[in-house]
Amino acid sequence: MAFAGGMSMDDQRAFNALLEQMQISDSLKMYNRLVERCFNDCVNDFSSNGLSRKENPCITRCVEKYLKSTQRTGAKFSEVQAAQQAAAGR
Amino acid sequence: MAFAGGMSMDDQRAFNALLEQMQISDSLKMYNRLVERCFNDCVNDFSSNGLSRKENPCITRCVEKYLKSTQRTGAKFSEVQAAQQAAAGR
Amino acid sequence: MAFAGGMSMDDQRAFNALLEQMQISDSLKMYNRLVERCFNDCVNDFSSNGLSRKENPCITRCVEKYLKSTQRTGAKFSEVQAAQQAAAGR
Amino acid sequence: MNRAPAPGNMSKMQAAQQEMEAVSDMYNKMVETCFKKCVGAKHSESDLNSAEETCLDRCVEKYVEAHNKVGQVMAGTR
Amino acid sequence: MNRAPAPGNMSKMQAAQQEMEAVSDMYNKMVETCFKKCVGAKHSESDLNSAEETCLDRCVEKYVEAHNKVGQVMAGTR
Amino acid sequence: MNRAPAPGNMSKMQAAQQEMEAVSDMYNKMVETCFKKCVGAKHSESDLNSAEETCLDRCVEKYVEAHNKVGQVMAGTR
Repeated sequence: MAFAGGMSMDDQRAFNALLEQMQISDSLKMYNRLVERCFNDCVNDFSSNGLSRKENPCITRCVEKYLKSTQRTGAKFSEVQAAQQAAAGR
Repeated sequence: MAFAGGMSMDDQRAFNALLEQMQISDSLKMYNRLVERCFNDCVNDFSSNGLSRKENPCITRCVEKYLKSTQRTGAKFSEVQAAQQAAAGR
Repeated sequence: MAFAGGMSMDDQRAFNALLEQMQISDSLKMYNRLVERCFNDCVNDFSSNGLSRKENPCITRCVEKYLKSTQRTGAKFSEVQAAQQAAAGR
Repeated sequence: MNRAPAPGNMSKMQAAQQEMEAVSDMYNKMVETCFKKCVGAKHSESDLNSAEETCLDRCVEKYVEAHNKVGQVMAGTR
Repeated sequence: MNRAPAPGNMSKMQAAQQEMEAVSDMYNKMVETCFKKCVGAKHSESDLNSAEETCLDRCVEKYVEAHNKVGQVMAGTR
Repeated sequence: MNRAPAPGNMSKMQAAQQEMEAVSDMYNKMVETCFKKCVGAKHSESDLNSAEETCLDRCVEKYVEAHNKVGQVMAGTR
């Protein structure tokens, strides 16, 4: 990305630190959203303690499907962005 | 607003910079929420590529309606706030 | 919590200030979520001005129930966390 | 010669920032909620009709009323 | 004489802040989710009944269990 | 001898940060939206089938198209 263009070395270093922090914070939030979604989709029975024999594998499948879905979505998004930038001529 | 009362000149300047940054960040998030809402309401068919002839004008109308709605809501909110502050006697 | 381990006095002080700020910001957001939820659940009629005689007590009950619910959830969460840390042997 | 803001001012700025963020968060939730309750998801028109406009105005009034009421209930002064 | 925190400490504080924010974000999502699943949207009472209380307790336990399980699946150790 | 970044650079960094946060916020909303529209809530399989994959690809394309379109409408250049 062209974000960091025209910065001094010191600023670039600070910018990279910021970038890293944002990525960690982003992935922690993604983890929490993933838990929320799979819990919501898979767990609806509170008549007994602990995840049931139906809920447990549902969560596993949900997580795996979600991760594959994010991967595919991310790859496609990069592709579309690259095509846009090529079309814009830079 | 009475927020910045009792600050030094330096602090007021820093506060104004902060205020400006918050407004930019707020309007970028508003833009993203608008896209999410209008996409959700207007796009439900993934049997072909690109926005369809039905989806395209739906998004236009959705955006225009949403912007008018935010304007009206904002104006009314200011009115209600002003009435409250007048009633509180300041 | 073991978060602040290994910090200098200065850093601990800065950390506590940060902690306090996060708690204030968290409770303000909680307040807003509570308003949003109880408004959503209780207010659905816009044929006249002002909260109706049905909506008003509904909001009161909703708030009271939500607060009791957060209390219970928080207490249980602490219990579960403590059990986990005991099981992990620290 | 410390040029950093005095602690009192610092916290004044932080308090102001937090108040603004809280108002902005409340406002954004209100806009979303009232749009959903009053306008819906159809979008066959690009203008608000007068029923939607009246609904939005009342929704804002009621939302602020509810916001104040929640504070009263939380303070135990209902 | 640099009075700023050493880089190591700085990142320790940032890591602590991020961990706290993550726990708080998780906790808030859990509160919302369990309220929706166990209490619903009726509000005809201002007290939790005992069925709702039991449901909330189990919901918290299951949520934490699910949280841990997601980590295991992501680490490929299911 | 002021070692703080010059105002111009400072705002360059802040602008970069805000642009990144906006892209990340948009991306996260897109991932959630397309997952809900294309994959649903059943989870009887742990693999995406080919219909879901095609749907996700088209959803991303349409989402970016919608994102651009919203900007055009807001700029009054529809």
